[in-house]
Amino acid sequence: MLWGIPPGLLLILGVLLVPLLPGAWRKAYMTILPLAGLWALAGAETGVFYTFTFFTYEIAPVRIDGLSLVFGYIFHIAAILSVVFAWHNNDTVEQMAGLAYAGSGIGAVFAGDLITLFIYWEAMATTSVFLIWARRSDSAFRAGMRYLIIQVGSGVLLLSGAILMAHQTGSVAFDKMTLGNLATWLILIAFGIKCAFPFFHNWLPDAYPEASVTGTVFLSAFTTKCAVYVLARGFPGTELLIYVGAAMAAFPLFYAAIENDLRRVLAYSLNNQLGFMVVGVGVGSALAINGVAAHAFAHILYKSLLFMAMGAVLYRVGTVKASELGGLHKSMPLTTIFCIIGAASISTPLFAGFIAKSLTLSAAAKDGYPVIWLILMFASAGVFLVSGVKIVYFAFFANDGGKRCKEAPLNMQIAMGLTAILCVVIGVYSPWLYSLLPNDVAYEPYTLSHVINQLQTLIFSALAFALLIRFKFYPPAVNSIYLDFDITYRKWLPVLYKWIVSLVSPGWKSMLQDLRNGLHRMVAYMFRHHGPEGILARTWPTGSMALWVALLLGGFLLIYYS
Amino acid sequence: MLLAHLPALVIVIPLICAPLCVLLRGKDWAFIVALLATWASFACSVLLTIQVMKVGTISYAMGGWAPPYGIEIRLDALNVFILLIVSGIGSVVAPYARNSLLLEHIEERAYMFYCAYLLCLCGLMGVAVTGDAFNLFVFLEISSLSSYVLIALGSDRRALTAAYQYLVMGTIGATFIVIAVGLLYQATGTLNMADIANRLPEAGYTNRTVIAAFAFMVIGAGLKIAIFPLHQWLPNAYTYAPNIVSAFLAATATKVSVYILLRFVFSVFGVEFSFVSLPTAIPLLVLAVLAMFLPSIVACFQTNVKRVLAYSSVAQIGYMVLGLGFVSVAGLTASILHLFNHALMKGALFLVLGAVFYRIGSCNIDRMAGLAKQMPWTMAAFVGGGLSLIGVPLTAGFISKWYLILAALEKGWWYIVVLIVVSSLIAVVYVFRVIEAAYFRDAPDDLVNVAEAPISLLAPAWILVFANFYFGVETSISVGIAERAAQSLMGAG
Amino acid sequence: MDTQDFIALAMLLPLIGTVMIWMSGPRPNQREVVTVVTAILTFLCVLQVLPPVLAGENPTLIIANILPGLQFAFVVEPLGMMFALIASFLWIVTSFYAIGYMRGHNEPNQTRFYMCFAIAISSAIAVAFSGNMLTLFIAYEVLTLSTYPLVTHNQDEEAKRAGRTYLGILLTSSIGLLLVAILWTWYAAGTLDFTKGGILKGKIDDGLVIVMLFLYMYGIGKAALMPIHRWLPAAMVAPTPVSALLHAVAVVKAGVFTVLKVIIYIFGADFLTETGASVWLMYVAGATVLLASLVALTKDNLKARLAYSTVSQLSYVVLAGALATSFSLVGGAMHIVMHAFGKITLFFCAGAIMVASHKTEISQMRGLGWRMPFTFAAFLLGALSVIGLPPLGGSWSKWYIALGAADAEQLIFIAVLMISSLLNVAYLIPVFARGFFGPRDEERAQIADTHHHDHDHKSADHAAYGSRIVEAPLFCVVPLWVTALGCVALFLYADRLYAMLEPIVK
Amino acid sequence: MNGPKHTSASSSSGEKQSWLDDTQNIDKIFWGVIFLSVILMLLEPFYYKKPYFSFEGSFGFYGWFSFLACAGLVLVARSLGRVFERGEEYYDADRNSGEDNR
Repeated sequence: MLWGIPPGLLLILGVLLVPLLPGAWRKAYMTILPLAGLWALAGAETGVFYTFTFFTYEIAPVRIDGLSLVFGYIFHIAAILSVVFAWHNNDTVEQMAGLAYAGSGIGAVFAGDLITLFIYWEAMATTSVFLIWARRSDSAFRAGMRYLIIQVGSGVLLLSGAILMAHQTGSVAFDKMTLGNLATWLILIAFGIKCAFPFFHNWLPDAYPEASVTGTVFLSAFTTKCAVYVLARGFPGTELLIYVGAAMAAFPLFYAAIENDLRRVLAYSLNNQLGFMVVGVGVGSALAINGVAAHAFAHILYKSLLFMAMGAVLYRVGTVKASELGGLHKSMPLTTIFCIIGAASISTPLFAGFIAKSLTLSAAAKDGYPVIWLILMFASAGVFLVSGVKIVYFAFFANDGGKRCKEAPLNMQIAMGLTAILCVVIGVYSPWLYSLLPNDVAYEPYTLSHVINQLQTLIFSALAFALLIRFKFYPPAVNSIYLDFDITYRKWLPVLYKWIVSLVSPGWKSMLQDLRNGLHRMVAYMFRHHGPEGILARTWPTGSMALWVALLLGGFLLIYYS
Repeated sequence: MLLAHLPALVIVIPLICAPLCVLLRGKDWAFIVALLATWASFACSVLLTIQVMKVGTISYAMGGWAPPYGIEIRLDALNVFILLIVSGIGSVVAPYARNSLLLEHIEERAYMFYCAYLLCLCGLMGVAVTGDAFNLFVFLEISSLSSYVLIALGSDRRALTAAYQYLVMGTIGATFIVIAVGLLYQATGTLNMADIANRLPEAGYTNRTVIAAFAFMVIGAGLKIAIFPLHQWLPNAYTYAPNIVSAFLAATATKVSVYILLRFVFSVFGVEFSFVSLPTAIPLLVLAVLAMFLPSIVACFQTNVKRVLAYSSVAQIGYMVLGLGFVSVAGLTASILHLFNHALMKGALFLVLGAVFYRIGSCNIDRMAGLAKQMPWTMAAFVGGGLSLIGVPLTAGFISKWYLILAALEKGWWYIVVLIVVSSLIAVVYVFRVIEAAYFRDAPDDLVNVAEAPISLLAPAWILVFANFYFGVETSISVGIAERAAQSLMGAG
Repeated sequence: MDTQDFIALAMLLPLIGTVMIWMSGPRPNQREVVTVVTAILTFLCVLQVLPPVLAGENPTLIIANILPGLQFAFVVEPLGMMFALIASFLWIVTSFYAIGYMRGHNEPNQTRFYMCFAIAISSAIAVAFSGNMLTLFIAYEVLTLSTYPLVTHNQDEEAKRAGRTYLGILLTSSIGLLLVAILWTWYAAGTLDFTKGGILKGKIDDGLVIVMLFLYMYGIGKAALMPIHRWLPAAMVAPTPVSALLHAVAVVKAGVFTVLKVIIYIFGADFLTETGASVWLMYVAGATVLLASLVALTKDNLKARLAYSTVSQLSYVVLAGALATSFSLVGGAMHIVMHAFGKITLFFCAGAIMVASHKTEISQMRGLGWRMPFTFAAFLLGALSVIGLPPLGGSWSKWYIALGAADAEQLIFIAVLMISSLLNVAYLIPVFARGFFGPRDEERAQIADTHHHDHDHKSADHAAYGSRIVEAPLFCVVPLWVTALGCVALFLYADRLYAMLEPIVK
Repeated sequence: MNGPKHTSASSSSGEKQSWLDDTQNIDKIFWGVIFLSVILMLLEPFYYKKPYFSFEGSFGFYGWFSFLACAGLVLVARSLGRVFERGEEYYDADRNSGEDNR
């Protein structure tokens, strides 16, 4: 580890220097920092490091093993690529947030105990939200707040789980867990929120499209993949996850198919890809876990590439709404090519996604889940349609919206180019990625049948798209949004809250008013009798004083003699 | 052997010095005589207290005639405590007289004041020391008559009517007392209080004469104490009297009257008669509770701060009667303790108001606005006394409330506890009204350049304020004596 | 000098300072030097008491015997030590801050302000060191009274009304309920000394424990349990240094500190859990936590929002007390420290904003972050600590309170704590986020023109905001960073705090 | 694919014409896709497939399943879209600007 600084923390601490450096130096520094981290990690041994006792808990800040290493590598790579993509950006806050966020993600991956995990977990939430706010629009601000609350919500669930765990076992070690008690359930839900499980997923398509051009690229890499990692670490082989994952793989596609905002389309398809990984975690076999790791690795790359391409479009055109784009291949030919490579990388042979995804699919098939396998097949065809073909088509071809602009800035081209190269290299030379995987499993992706079958899948998906477009069955891109589960907390909950307030508030206010009035009345009443002119404060004539004496004496005598 | 005659000396000194003031005429000479006389009696009281605490009850036969035929001076813990209060307050107040009187336009009649003052002191102390029922009446009249004079000295014209009312009511009260004494004499054939106490059981608890005597005594003393609703003479008398007189009377006169009630009800008639055979406790408790509330609320609405304090006195008397009504050692301890503590706090507050009046010629709450800036020491003393009046811990007022509430808890009467607490809160209101005005309002335009009160006024006030704090922290003396007095009254000591 | 003298000195020094401040009233510089020097010396004195306390001793100072068996006495135990330390340390910081604030605002009556402040600190330390319930009560009341002039500092109608609410609720509750509870305790137990394991066990009826606890908890009005919390928002009319130190730290913490003291040393945690008398209190505290947060959400005035946040956070400690397990009690005690540092930072920021830009409403603060980056960044740290996020102190106290809830088998209160965290996010973070990311109103139009078209609009924005930094005076900004960094330090060194506090439950 | 027809009319005359601007080329792509599909189906008998599930082994499973999946996905999504579609300002409708902080 570099200078004895744990991975992750290197980036986080390194961030503190960023605001002190002038422009160009700063960019160089920001690029070198994750590079240095990657270099340090490459030479790292496996094991648990820096352990110490805090309170009564054994803290293991760094645990390096096969699984964490894969994620560590790809997170560093993603950080480098994202930084390059953001070279043109001079927003200090965004720069710092991006690096710190990457660092938190890396830190979380190497966390060996729940407390460390919780710390990085929350750090991811708090740093990443800046990338959304950096868009500096009202809607970005609101989306950021929603995002933050949900992310922190995941954090506090994790905290609750960890607390219960500590309460039950006295230990906060982060190892494989089994469902069955409240603690592990809470932890699973915490992971599930960041992993965008169905009904917890809305933060993803809500926030990512609202983030800044460069922010989304950062965002797409870390949070969800980190969640996949912790699931793979904590809950491998949990059957429930298979069904959850299958649902996740399928339903976001329907939204992706009709959504207008192309970055939202990507967000939904990201959600769908997570489903594949969750299924892999649920299957839990060595092959499946390998699939999860490989898929996460590849997915970070190609999803970054797609988000970069859309980011470039947003940066140049100012919008990524399908209804307003089209024909950009003339203005942005390179971006178009990179985007196509990104789309191809989802599952085309010779590209990264192909060699990764098939691991999961065959793991599911091997363990005998036919329905799940069918769903995954459906999802894998569908995702190519919506996140590959649809994106490329609507952004760069389709109906020429008449928008003309410059090609993406050079740094973006470099970033996209590098990512594209990585996608291809990994796809062409599969052993390289496979050698990084945590488990030793012999798997050969490039069999004839596999390649042909995959090509069939892709081409028939494209055929379907072509036919649908040609015969105008494909829903046209229009300016609109589609209701998702987030209506519960964006619409219904506020309405319910307002309704309750409108019920309670008048009563409460009138109660306070009554109280105040009552108090005033009481004082007024007292004043009538006790005020300077009141009966009790007036100077009585001597005679009536004497009368009172007599009365009292009489009274006493009466009592005594009776 | 002067020490042996201390019990007599303590009242004889002011008695002799009173005419001396008139004879000397000069206001400075009269002042010096009065000052020396009060201090001498205070010294005697202190010595007596020490003696009593050491050897127990002292009996002194006036002129050598042995009781029950001669006049007996009888001193137990309660007597010396009262003695201590009266002479103590007297000697703190006396030096104040010089300056306070100056402003109230009676300096040419100053010797008259000192004479009346000494007579009043003598009378009050006489009540406290005598063991003879009729004598007690005589001393009471001495003090009352002189206090009418003192009140009438007030610069406000209304002082005269107030004094007149006080005279009428006081006379009624005194008459009731003398009627009671007469009836007792009829029933027992003696005037010595200890003797009466001994012979009463023979006369029988159902004897109508004795019961009538008891009723007259309670009402008579109650009138002098200003038990609600017999308090009507008090607010005016205290308000319009010269400030020094208000301070002196508020701190002593009512206390002595409470002593009379205690002495007769507990020692002479006895607990058995007063509370077991007759239902005295309940009416007293009811009156006490009313007193704790109604005058307190009235005090909240008053604009003249002296009047606020006067009504507050009526309320505080409620506490004393309440403790008495518990008919327990704890209750009596609280009652007697409050007697002492209330003398300290009210004395202090009235002295402070004297200082205020000296500078701004008014005790109106609006005139006192913003005064804390100009007269910081004076108002600080007011705050000190006020805190004690509320019953804030570390002040004397807290200790008496502490015992009062403990007594109520001992009885299991938690609702009384609630009432005590609530009435304390009302005290917070009227005290803070004044503090708020003095500290947080701006002074009226014509009063922005008021000087601090002279040291001769401040020193006595601060001595009493200090006493309030001292007896709030170091309670062994006050609580010690009060406990012993209570035990002896309940017949346990 | 031995430890006793330092205990006395810690309380006397501020009083001596008060007199000296009064004497140097006409010379502001001298007056403020006196304040700062007194504050530093006081802290050093308190610090001198620390080593014996850490060594497990209970240094004792008896001033007087008020009643037989009842002394005016000071006994220092870890809980009190901790409270005295934060109160006296933060006084130093606040003194500097107050100089910047009061001058920046041209406040009148500054001498009275500094005097009352010193008295309040003295009494806060006295509360911390109190050896029995009566001594504590006295110091508690002095604290109330000495802060009244600070609340009504502005002397206008609003301030007076607030002052009446303040004094009305605090005095009524303390005299009407707390004092009764104390008397009752004295009557039942014959002592008021703070004793490990409590003094009431076996002394009163199990059924009456609830009544007694009620008297204590609502008697301690400073703990601001709903529905007697109104005085706290009312007190916000005071100058911000007052809100910061007194109504985020000294006064309110004196309240919850007393709650813990009562539960640990009067009732005894075991006694409470055996009788189950504190279950209702958990629910009341839990409800206060949530309701106050919901109210805070609706407040646009920054100080009002922070005030309600304080109400909510105070109930964390009360909840911790009500749970009465060893973890929760230590957690509650830690929360006193954690929240003190977090909330004082937030109030400092609110005051700095007020001084620099005269803004009090959150909706006016859009884009202000670019002009006051240091203030707003510190605000974020304070807010995160209050929310309970790492790497800031607030997370540890929350951890232990929740652990206590798990120990007490009251899992619902873990949920309460966590929901509260989310609500905290919802009402604290927008202040910060708006400040940095919402465009300022007057510049909106200008941005709207360039937005989406100007390819370098980011840097253009940056230039528009960044070039005009108008921070609060250094006297304001440095203190608020000291406390903000304190939040971070508390996260890293929380285990030492824990070790110091652990004896209170052992 | 109706897009280019409109754009060719509206795009500025000076701009370099893209290959795709010609409608005929679009048609070429369309037919190319169909051609590829047919080819891939024709390959079916010529390679060895090791199916995990029986249905996987059916003729051209990957092809027709993907086609149906995609067509079904879009058609279902389209009808769902009609139900769930709202204006872009849907969530902002009852928000008065500036005041709230959430």
